[in-house]
Amino acid sequence: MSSPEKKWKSVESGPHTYEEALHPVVRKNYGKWKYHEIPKPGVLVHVAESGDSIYTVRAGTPRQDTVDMIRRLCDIADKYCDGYLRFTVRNNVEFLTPKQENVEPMIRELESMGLPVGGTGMCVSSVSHTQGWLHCDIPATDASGVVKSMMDTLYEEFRGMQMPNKVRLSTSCCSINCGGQADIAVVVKHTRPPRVNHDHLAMICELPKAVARCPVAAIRPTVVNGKRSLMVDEEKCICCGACFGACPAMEINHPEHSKFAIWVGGKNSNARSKPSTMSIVAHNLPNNPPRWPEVTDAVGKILVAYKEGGRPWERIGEWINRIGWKRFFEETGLTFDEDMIDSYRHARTTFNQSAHVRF
Amino acid sequence: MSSPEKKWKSVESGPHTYEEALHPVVRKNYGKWKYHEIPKPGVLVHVAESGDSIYTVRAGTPRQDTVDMIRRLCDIADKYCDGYLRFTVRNNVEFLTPKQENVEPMIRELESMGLPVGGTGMCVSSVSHTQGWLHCDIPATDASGVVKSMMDTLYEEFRGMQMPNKVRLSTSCCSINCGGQADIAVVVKHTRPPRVNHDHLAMICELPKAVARCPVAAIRPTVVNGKRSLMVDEEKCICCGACFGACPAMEINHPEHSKFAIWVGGKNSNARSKPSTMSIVAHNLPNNPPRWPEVTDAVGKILVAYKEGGRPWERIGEWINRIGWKRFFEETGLTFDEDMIDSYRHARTTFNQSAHVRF
Amino acid sequence: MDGAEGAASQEVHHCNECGAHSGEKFLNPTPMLDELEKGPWPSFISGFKELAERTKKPMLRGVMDQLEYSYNTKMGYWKGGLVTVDGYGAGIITRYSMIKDKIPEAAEFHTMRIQPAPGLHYNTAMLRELCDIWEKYGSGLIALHGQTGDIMLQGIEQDKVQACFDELNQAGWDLGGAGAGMRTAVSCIGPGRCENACYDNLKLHLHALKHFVGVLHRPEWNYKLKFKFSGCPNDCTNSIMRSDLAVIGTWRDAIQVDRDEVKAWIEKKGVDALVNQVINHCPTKAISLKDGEMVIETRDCVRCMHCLNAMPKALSPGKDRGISLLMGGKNTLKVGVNMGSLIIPFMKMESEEDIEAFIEQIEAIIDWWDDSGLDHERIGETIERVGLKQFIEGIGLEADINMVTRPRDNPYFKAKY
Amino acid sequence: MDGAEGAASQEVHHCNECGAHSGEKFLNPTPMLDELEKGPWPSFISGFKELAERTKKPMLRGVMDQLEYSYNTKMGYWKGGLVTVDGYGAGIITRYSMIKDKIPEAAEFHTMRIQPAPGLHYNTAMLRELCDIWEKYGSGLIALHGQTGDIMLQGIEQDKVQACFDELNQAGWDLGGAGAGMRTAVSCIGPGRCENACYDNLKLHLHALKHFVGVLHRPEWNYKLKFKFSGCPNDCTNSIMRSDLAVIGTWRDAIQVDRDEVKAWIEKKGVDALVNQVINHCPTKAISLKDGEMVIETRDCVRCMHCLNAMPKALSPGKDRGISLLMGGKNTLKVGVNMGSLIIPFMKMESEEDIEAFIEQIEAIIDWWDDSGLDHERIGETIERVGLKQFIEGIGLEADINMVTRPRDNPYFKAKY
Ligand code: SRM
Ligand code: SRM
Ligand code: SRM
Ligand code: SRM
Ligand code: SF4
Ligand code: SF4
Ligand code: SF4
Ligand code: SF4
Ligand code: SF4
Ligand code: SF4
Ligand code: SF4
Ligand code: SF4
Repeated sequence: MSSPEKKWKSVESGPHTYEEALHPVVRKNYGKWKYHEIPKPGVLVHVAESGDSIYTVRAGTPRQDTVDMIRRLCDIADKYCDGYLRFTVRNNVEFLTPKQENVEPMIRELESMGLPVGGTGMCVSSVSHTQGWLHCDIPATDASGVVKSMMDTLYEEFRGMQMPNKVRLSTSCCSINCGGQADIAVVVKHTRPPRVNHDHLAMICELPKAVARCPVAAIRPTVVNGKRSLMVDEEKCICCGACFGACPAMEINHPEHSKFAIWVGGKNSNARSKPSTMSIVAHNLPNNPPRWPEVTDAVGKILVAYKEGGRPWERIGEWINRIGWKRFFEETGLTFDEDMIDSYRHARTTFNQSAHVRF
Repeated sequence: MSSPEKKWKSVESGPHTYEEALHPVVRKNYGKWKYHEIPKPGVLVHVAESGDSIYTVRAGTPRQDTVDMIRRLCDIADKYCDGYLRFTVRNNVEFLTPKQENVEPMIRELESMGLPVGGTGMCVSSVSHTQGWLHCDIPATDASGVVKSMMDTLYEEFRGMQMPNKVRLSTSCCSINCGGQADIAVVVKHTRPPRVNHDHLAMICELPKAVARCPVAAIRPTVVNGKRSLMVDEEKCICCGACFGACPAMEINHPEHSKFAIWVGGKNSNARSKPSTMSIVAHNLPNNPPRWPEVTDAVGKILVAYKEGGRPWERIGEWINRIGWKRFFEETGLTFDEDMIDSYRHARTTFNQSAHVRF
Repeated sequence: MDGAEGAASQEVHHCNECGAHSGEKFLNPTPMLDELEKGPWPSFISGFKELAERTKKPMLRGVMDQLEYSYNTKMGYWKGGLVTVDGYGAGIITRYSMIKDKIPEAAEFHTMRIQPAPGLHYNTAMLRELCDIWEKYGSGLIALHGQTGDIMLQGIEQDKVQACFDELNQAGWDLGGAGAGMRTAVSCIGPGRCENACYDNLKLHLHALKHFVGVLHRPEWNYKLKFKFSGCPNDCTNSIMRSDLAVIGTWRDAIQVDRDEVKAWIEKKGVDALVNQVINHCPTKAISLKDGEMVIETRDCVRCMHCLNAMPKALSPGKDRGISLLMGGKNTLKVGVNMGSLIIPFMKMESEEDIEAFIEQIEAIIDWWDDSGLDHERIGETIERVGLKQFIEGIGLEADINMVTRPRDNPYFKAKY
Repeated sequence: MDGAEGAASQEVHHCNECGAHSGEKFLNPTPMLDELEKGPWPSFISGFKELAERTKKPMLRGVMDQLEYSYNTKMGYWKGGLVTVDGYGAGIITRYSMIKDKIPEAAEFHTMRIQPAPGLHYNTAMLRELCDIWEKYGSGLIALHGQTGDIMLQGIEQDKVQACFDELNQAGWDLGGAGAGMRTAVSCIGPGRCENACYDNLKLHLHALKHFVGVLHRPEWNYKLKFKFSGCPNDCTNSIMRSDLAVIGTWRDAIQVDRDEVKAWIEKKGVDALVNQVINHCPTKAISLKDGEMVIETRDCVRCMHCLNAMPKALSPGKDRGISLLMGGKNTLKVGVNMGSLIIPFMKMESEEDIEAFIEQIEAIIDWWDDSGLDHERIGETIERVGLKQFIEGIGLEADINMVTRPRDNPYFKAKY
């Protein structure tokens, strides 16, 4: 790999340093902030002990950006923010300035560029999502496309602050779920065990690796056409797709049998209740590019019910815990079915071990 | 087994019928009760829709009774209750009478017989317990003796109603815990893997049964002195004693190594919180007949703290859930140790998967 | 059994030959056990001694000696065996002494498990007759009751078992369960005295246990199966924790509220008590305070019983009553304690047909378990191993969200495709 | 891959030879993708098109064609490979097209993961330089940011990777993680703007990631290991769910209360709001209402942040600040999602020594995992398999009740004897 004409010896510096990336007012008040307010959607003001204030304007981005887009963001930062900007962990861009008078012009300019200003407080923020067909080697769908379709319908929820509490969404293109636990998550769900591509497998697969990867020991060595190969015990297989990550010949993706599931109630903050994992509330939704209307529709139903019924500060999972799952299904029009009963490793802990019952 | 002189052909009747065992006032108002009150400890009055009342006087018994004791109870029932009595699921005897004027004389007579009147409402009721050395074939201690020792110290708690809510105790002579989950439970805890009695085993054991009984596959067939026998992988063994139930040659009981553990927070009712299993809060207490002072002492500490700190209707587990385990250990003077961290099948669900922390 | 001998602090004096000499104590000294005669709580040792001194039954002396020996050595000395009565395969817990060379009087000490009436109700005639028969054949020791609900007649020799049973059986008593079959059941007092009873649990108990009496007497399943019948979710029989089949009364409609009694309660105890002792304890925030009074939102109520317990005069269960069936309760062995879980949210339990439908349902459940269970595997363990979904499919039930606390948090299932 | 062909509703037209003819569209028709230009949310497709039409990079046209083909066939067509830079073993996600015979322009489409500054802060000079280098060597597509926190420069051919990296590296950028080693970390904005930050997470992030830079570039563990640094328990980096090592700011003493601001809040929002939106949401009932004001019982507070969030002017974290370390977070693969759990309740994080002590602790943890873990087993899986007790013993920590929600409910352990 080493090239003879190489002149530069790599510096293993790790993360880029941050000091020069901080606005001078931030540097001055570093670690000495007193409180914040949200004067309007998309705008935060943080007040320091020194009395200084810094204004933040937050805008949505497509996340799958281009150098053109980034340069435009830099133009804004140069014009209004002394050349500083940052991104949030949810792919929103933030412009920080001590100058209150820059806020409104900046908002106008961002919106005219097509970037919605919002994503603060009790809103639906941008979707944390993944690679999909654009880049990943194991996806069953395209995350960016699902996200774009979904956010088109939730545009005003991003730009407003009308929800009971923050709503975090995520979308993932396989069950691994690089997108993460969220208030509402849209995740590919395989429904059919992998078909083994024996020819392909003979060429590429480290057999023991694929066998070891299966969490339920459903993969066994076999011989096909005189070549060592693998077979899947379809009774045992739980369609997790782990083997496909280890060996591309374990073909689990399928245009019809790779579906979508909708999950709710994931919460990662420690505020009030402990962090909680999400629960499945719909599955068998078709993988329907380019606009995935069935997915968008299900997400919409959940948000309508939550917006209507949630009390201030209740995250989606907390709202459901109060009203109960029975009412959640009633009010969203989704259907509980037997596949939603846990059957995995700690399934017993999800059984209703009480006479508490709702009619 | 059949004997020639047998004249009676068994009637497989199952449970004894109950109608003739019900007091006429009970029969009349069967299923038509309106409400109850507890006028004083040990006394209940139930009022029927008809306006009838029935008084109940409840008293503790040793549970390991004799015909002499039972006949004395019958004498009381004949004298005050028209010949009717019953027992509670916690081994207390109950005398039911429609005559209020019988209540006080009955109490006096019971107490003078040495039977404490109480066990109602927010009290410590009798201990549900087990056979121990008196009758069982696998016990490491004597349940009745532990119970007697404990109740001597809790006598006034049985006769009063001074607790935040009901306190249910249980005691068991092996980890199987026939005594059950309770607010406070005293249960034998083996600390050492079974020693295999190879001579004995060769004679009596169905080997595959004992092997199959082990929940962690710690038992393996082996050969000792030319005879088929079993061996225990002590690394794996979790000292559960299950094998001993299947084969008496798997000697797990030991006068020193079979200890006591104290458990708290078991709750079986559905009132307020769901039923909950109990948690270990002390172990390695010696098996110390005839009075087991270390056990009695630990139980006492828990009850003192609960009586002091519990709010009305909070069961012990609910009290702890409110104040937190950290404070529970502080206030009872017991010590949390690493063995109390769950390591069994659903251990992960007990990890603190949050940043919620108490200092 | 190493260690036991070393730990023995003293040897018991045995007087195998001596009978009952007048004036002299019948029992051998039991200094350890005597410690259990101290203190205010009624002493089982005093009871045993009284019985032994009166009846002079050698078995009682032997049992006291062996117990004293156990207190000294901190080890038990009973081993099992197999004693039954004609045509039955269970119901007698057989005990032979492992130290009968030392203490021959307690060589045999079997227990007869007897099924009491549902609700543990007695009249004195029944009970006296029981005592008389028992004193005639057995030791005279009785435990009222065993944790599973049996009358335990403790201490009989093998050769007296059949005669004793015949006489008991003629008096209306039958043996209880043991081994891998149906077990004796327990019911709370239910409609016999309690205003919370939502169904006639005594009646259902009697019917169900009569129905399954064959397999109770002749066990043939994978493992034991226990019923418990509680009239309401207070679950005074601990059925959720202690029984494979927990039958718990409940209701579907609104809690019945007596407005005047609510007012009277608040007047007496105050609004603070209403808030702190009732409203704040409702697990689902179904109760709110409105104009100094309480309002219950029925669809938020989970029938926990708390508010009814706190205000027994003012609140009572709704009128549309029936049962919930929970399954899989058991204590600690092997898999750790398993609380029963809700399988059938609601069944009516009023008519004979309701009872029949219930028993048919239970038969279907047992059939499934018979097919799917392993040896020494309680039904709750089978359900956990095989899967709740597979179980409800197996017995033909619809999935109901009440069965679980939440939908699954992992995608690891194979849906129909 | 059966089904894919059948599902293809149309074949894409390919124009492999055509370059950039003025006036003519550079891109092939992508009717499916064009649907994603509709609607108000900013469209990544419009961005891609704009870039492609301006730069006329064939790779971009190929990628659009392949994506359109995926939208039609509902299948993905990338496969992995191994591309690195001199001396590194990770950091480039290699992608070769499986249909390069159909669409040769996208034969290679590798991603370079670049570590941004902690807190995702930039100045425009840095960012413009980055864009310029990237446009020179790569496609010009950038994702800001990947879920793990990397700048993802998407679309470069193998033969340009080294040169591109060298230039980036000279400008102060370094590759991020991939494979079985340390991964790129994320920090919330922390002391850079947030009043809740309880430690300098940007500084710790920088130190820790520099310390582990070797194994980030040359992975050699069982599996990946991710750090995330959140300034407080609001956990704005989702560290508990998404990282093996979640470093979360907290405090030990009492919440700081500005009485005047509390009064102002209540005056503005009312006592009802205080009760319903603050007091009733405290998970441990640590807050009570007293004389129309709030009182916090410090020893009942679990540092959940809620009351501080609700009253940011009035309440702030205590003064005795530091971090909690949670471990084992990961998403769904194989064992189902595992939230990180509390391992070290508190460490000070102020001085250089504190940072060193922290890094030593992490080294000890990694050593244990290196010894105890299996291949492709995240550290949380190892802890679950081996046991939390064994883990804390292994790294020399004391058991702390904060590590668990409750003591065990089964007796199945072997204590020292
Ligand atoms: C900018 C950002 C951190 C960063 O360095 O990038 C951030 C910034 C703030 N968060 Fe956050 N949070 C950010 C992601 C998160 C995340 C992670 C995520 O979104 O993936 C969480 C956990 C979400 C979860 O639980 O699943 C998160 C949970 C919170 C909470 C707790 C909310 C709750 O009640 O559960 C607060 C408290 C609050 O809202 O007052 C909070 C509060 C805040 C405050 C108010 C803190 C402060 O005083 O400055 C900041 C402005 C919030 C706002 O936008 O309303 N932040 N915050 C992230 C913005 C994401 C975005 O663009 O939408
Ligand atoms: C007599 C008995 C049923 C029987 O058929 O034998 C019984 C009878 C009553 N129970 Fe019970 N319970 C009886 C065992 C139980 C048990 C099981 C046990 O003790 O092993 C429980 C579950 C315990 C647990 O959760 O571990 C039990 C949980 C309750 C509760 C719920 C308590 C709670 O708040 O968790 C109530 C409600 C109450 O106390 O008002 C209750 C209420 C009652 C009431 C008030 C019902 C009524 O209106 O008549 C009865 C008088 C209670 C009293 O003594 O204060 N009963 N009750 C049992 C008496 C046991 C004893 O002698 O001490
Ligand atoms: C006598 C009794 C204790 C008492 O003093 O009350 C008892 C005694 C024994 N139990 Fe039990 N259990 C007794 C109620 C219970 C209960 C409580 C209940 O039924 O409500 C439980 C917990 C609930 C449950 O069923 O899990 C209980 C859970 C066990 C277990 C563990 C079962 C499990 O799957 O976890 C065993 C072990 C076994 O079956 O192999 C067991 C086994 C035994 C054996 C048969 C031990 C043996 O394998 O030889 C004991 C015989 C003692 C003897 O010499 O009489 N006993 N046993 C109770 C039965 C009396 C009766 O018939 O009324
Ligand atoms: C690019 C990215 C998604 C995105 O669009 O943002 C991503 C993409 C991939 N992830 Fe991921 N993961 C990405 C963040 C995550 C996260 C989120 C996080 O780090 O905060 C998770 C969940 C948290 C966690 O670590 O569990 C995540 C959990 C996984 C897993 C499952 C790990 C597990 O133990 O559960 C795998 C499978 C594996 O490692 O074998 C995986 C594997 C992959 C692979 C390498 C698939 C593969 O085996 O070839 C994907 C490469 C896609 C590509 O072509 O670039 N990715 N992955 C994220 C990394 C960007 C970056 O460096 O910034
Ligand atoms: S979720 Fe799956 S398919 Fe999507 S980027 Fe992550 S690993 Fe790839
Ligand atoms: S999909 Fe999952 S369960 Fe099925 S064979 Fe592959 S690894 Fe095993
Ligand atoms: S708890 Fe154990 S020793 Fe005691 S009676 Fe039950 S099975 Fe026997
Ligand atoms: S005591 Fe339990 S774990 Fe140990 S060998 Fe016996 S059955 Fe197995
Ligand atoms: S379970 Fe219910 S019905 Fe039965 S005695 Fe207890 S409170 Fe009454
Ligand atoms: S019964 Fe329980 S759940 Fe229902 S309203 Fe009363 S307290 Fe609430
Ligand atoms: S985690 Fe805490 S410190 Fe960091 S940004 Fe969020 S609220 Fe602020
Ligand atoms: S931080 Fe959370 S736990 Fe602490 S007092 Fe505030 S709301 Fe309660």
